[in-house]
Amino acid sequence: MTALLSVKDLTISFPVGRVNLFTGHRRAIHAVQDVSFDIASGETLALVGESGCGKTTAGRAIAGLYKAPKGAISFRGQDILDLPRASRRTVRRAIQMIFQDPFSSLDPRMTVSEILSDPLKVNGIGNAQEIRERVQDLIGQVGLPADTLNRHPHEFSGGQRQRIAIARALAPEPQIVVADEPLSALDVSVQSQVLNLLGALKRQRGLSYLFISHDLAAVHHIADRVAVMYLGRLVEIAGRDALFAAPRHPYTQGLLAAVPRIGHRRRRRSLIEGDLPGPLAIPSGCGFHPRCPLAKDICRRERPELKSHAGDRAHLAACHFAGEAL
Amino acid sequence: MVDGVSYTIARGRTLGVVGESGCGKSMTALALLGLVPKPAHVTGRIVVSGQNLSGIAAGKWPEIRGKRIAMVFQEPMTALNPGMCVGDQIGEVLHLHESLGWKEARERAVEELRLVGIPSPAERAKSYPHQLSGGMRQRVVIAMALACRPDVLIADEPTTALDVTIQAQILELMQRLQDEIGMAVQFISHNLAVVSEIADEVIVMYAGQVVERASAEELFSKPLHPYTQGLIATMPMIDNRQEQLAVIPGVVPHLDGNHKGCRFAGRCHKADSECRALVPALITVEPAHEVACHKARP
Amino acid sequence: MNALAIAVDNAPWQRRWRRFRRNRTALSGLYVLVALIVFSLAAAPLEALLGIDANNADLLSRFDGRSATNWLGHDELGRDVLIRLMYGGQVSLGVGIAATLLGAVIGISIGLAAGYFGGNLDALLMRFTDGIIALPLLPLLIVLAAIDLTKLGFSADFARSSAASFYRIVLIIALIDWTRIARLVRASTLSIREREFVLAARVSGAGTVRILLRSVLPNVIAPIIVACSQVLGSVILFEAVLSFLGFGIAPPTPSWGNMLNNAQELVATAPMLAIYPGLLIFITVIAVNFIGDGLQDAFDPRAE
Amino acid sequence: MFFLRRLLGMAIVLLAMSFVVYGLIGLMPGDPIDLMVMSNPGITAADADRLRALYSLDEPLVTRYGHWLIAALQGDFGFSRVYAQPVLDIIGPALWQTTKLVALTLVISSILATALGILSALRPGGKIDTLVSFISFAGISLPSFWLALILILTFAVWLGWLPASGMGRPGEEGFLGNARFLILPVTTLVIANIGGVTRYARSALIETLRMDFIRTARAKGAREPRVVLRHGVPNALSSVITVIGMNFGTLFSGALITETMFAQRGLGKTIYDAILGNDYNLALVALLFATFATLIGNLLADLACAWLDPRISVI
Repeated sequence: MTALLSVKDLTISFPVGRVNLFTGHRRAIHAVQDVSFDIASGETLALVGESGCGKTTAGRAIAGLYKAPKGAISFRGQDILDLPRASRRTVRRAIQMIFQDPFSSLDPRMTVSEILSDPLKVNGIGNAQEIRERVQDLIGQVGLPADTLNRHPHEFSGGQRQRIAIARALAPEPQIVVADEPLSALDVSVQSQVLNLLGALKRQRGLSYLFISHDLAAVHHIADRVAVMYLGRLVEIAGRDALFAAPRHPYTQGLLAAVPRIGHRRRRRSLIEGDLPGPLAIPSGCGFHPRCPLAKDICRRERPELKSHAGDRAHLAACHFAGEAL
Repeated sequence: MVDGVSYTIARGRTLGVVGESGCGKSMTALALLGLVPKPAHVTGRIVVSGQNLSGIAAGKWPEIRGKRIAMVFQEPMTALNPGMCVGDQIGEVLHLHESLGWKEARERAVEELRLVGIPSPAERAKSYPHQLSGGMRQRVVIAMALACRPDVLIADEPTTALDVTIQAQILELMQRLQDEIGMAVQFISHNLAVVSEIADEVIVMYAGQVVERASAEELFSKPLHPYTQGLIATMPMIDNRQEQLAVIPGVVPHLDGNHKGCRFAGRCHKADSECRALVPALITVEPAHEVACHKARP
Repeated sequence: MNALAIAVDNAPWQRRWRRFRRNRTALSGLYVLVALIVFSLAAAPLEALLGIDANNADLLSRFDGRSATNWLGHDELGRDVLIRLMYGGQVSLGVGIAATLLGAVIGISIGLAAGYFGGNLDALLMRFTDGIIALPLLPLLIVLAAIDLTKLGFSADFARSSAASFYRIVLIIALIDWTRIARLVRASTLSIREREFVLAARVSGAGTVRILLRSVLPNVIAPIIVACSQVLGSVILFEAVLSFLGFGIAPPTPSWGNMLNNAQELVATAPMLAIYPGLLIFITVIAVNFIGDGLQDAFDPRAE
Repeated sequence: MFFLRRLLGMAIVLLAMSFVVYGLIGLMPGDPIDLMVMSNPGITAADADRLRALYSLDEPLVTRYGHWLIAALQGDFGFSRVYAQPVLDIIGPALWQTTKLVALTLVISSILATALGILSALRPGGKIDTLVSFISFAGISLPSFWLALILILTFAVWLGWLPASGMGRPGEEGFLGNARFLILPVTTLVIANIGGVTRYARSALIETLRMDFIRTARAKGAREPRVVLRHGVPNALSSVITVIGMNFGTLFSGALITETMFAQRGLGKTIYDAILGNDYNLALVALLFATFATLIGNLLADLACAWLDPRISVI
């Protein structure tokens, strides 16, 4: 199976602070470093990790929000970072995005109808009549009544707004949707509505998702494969069941143990000590070693490669000890 | 906004308060500290270790806050004074309530920092909040709240702003401190799983009212209120994956003064004309299990 | 044309107007300002009605008191004080509004560019803006106002005309009053730019110009209006002081500032000549500032 | 590093300022040689051309500026045309006079404004707040030259309590006698300056009192005065000082007006008189000194902020 989207050695850095008077350079933090993964057609890949691990940055880069990241992102085998201006828009159309906060992601000054038709107009899809029909069709698909269209975002609740945001992402007929923490700003009782909607749209349209989340229960529900990030790097990637049943990286293990679950009272849940280091003080060797219960000398010196261990070729982990018996 | 909420917490026990944003769970907590913002007002009784706090003079509240009842807030980023070193912020509580001199108060502050598991506490005491990570700051807030060994600790979404691994550390810390100090804890959260792990007893709030109350085990294994049942069913579970999640239709209603009947009736699949006309009372249906639902009677 | 029905959302403006109306000082500021504008515009009609010529110096009636046709008496050259105050109002308000609008155009362009494109451009533009704010501006304005226009290639006739003094003062005040607007627009743009709806527009393929005009500008209109109303007061004061010092509106065209210039030396003999124009400046500026303060509260995003 | 960068920034501003003003002065009415010709009819056209060459006035602007800059960097700022003295000899006492005026104003208005701001912020919308708001708006909106005029009219002309102008003669009446000359100018400047700072202090404190850590302080059991004075005010103060720092330029502009109105020979009046009297070199150098003083004021304010607010680092 060829990948629909292929990300290779993606690296994104941001300059911080001021220009050094002597060298003329600014310090840079690497928000994302050497991240590689594929997404197949119709597949959901979840990108998980804690705040500051680079998952949102990676998602935004794939949606085209950063100028010239390093590495390669290809869609259907075509490198989209290096497209001629003319064809950029048509290729880019295939990758759309849903944002975290539906209170900030809808322009308060536009009606829902304008919000949904804007992407169509920008991409030159259809005439006025066709746009009107498309917009009505879209709002129905996300389960909102047609009279929604003439109203403004502030008249809706968070869950309804997130549906509108999903409809907007679907407007240019994308094949991949980057969903950046689409649930975290919603009330608990409406999260499942949105999760179900995302699942239904995937089945109906054969969509692929890059589902970015820190909520491992939601990830377990929606993802086919899961990639775990720590300090800008991928530390483990595997099929959902393999990852949840038998995590190989100690960070993934700690993360899973820390997830609160109903009915598990007063157990030992924190396997990971200490705090996340700041982005300007990334540790040597394996970035996780200062917090790792298994860390040995080699972890401080050498950065472990992301590779398969113990036979499972679809299960990669970046740990010197991932091959050993758990 | 909040209406007819009653509960008790025993020393050394944890009461979990669950509900969605706007259900009134934070307002209930502020009422316990006499900090409800104007123009809201509080009626009813608040009793701590036998002392009735309701109706005490406004000038007496500062003697209660931080000494008898203390609070941990959601956002450790903003809950600390950015212009004061953390040692002084902890010392201030001791200075206020135990009439310690500043020097003594600072020394005690270092001890408190050690208690909440902050490495090299003597140096950290001189740090300012912006020099600490989110998890460290929340530890400082906890140290501040517990410095005078209060009878009651109110924790309002204390781990919501934190990452899961840090959340796990803070939850363990709070349980250890409760074992050592023995205060009663009121733990407020929208996260059912967190509450199920930490609470002994749980109340569920919806739109300003308590709809169900039971021991944690009982509540999560045998929820009786349709709202509680719905909340649990909508959660994706790692241990038990389902293709399709249950949903609670609709949205939380905006409250106006003249609402009739059960506040959940508009979203409830069991609701009938009785539910829309009559407010259900919170009644005991099983030993130590109360529910406010016309349809949940045994 | 894509003729999708566009429903204009008037609701936020109505809410803001309601909040503004509730602020009594702001509302009275608005009434006073409207009254002052009417007062200024009534100059020519009243002059015709009373049958006098306010520019006509009549040394025989110097400092004469009030009369049926000269309601506030005569100045040191025997001209009618009231009509000159009214014409002066036209000039002072005209300069104020024109210089504020011109400054707003500069400020909005610089603020939008700095806020939206960020990076080194932002750093450069804001360093420049802060540099200007930090300068002692009055002496600099005096230097600018003292420039001999004939040395810039204008004809001597134009350089001496009252139109030239009007345009010049508008231009030089605009050169320095844009800084506050630029800073505010930049700050708003910076926060709008990171809002997710702008990111969403970029993901859907919208170009920079479209985003700036359709997503960013409409969302920074409110702070622009507030900033302009707050700048207007200081602009009127700048005009007054420059005219007073003899570097602004050139006599015999009256402005409240240059009327005070003549009155200064006569303050002991004819104090009212000094009191009237100053009082009008004070009332105008305080009205404008009350309006600005009311707008700021009414447009506060926290109240939305 | 911070210092280096700030000093570099100041140097750039001064350099840019001097070049711009130098260029603008070439556009001012009257040409130094023409003025000489006017005052001395014996100079012929040929003499005038020779003089022009002597003073390098026939060279392009940039060259002339370069010469001026090199001389200035060596401490030679040239002569005043009107006073026929080195400009530094004139600027020295003027700078001292202005510094006295500005420093007094700054101390009085900062203390008053902060106090008024705190009083207002305690009960936004209350009686005190309304009164203080009105006073501050009046202060912001008063044309200071008119205010000066009214003060002269009231206290010097009508009541005769205070001198209308001048600065007293040194040694004649002693320090207190001289101080009488400062009362009206300082009052004018304080009234003009106090409104803006008060408004700012008020809104900064209201903003601070809305923050979460204020609620934390109350939850600790701190009483209201302590909450405001120990937790609110220190956190609002650094932004108030920033504004005071940014106001130095405005304050100097105000000083120019009051010095002119009260005939005190400070730096502002020196610039004003120099421009009126075509004494352009004096105007240029005095303006540069005024700018330099303003920038120093800015820098001091920033240092004070860093000292007050641990989040701002100077290193």
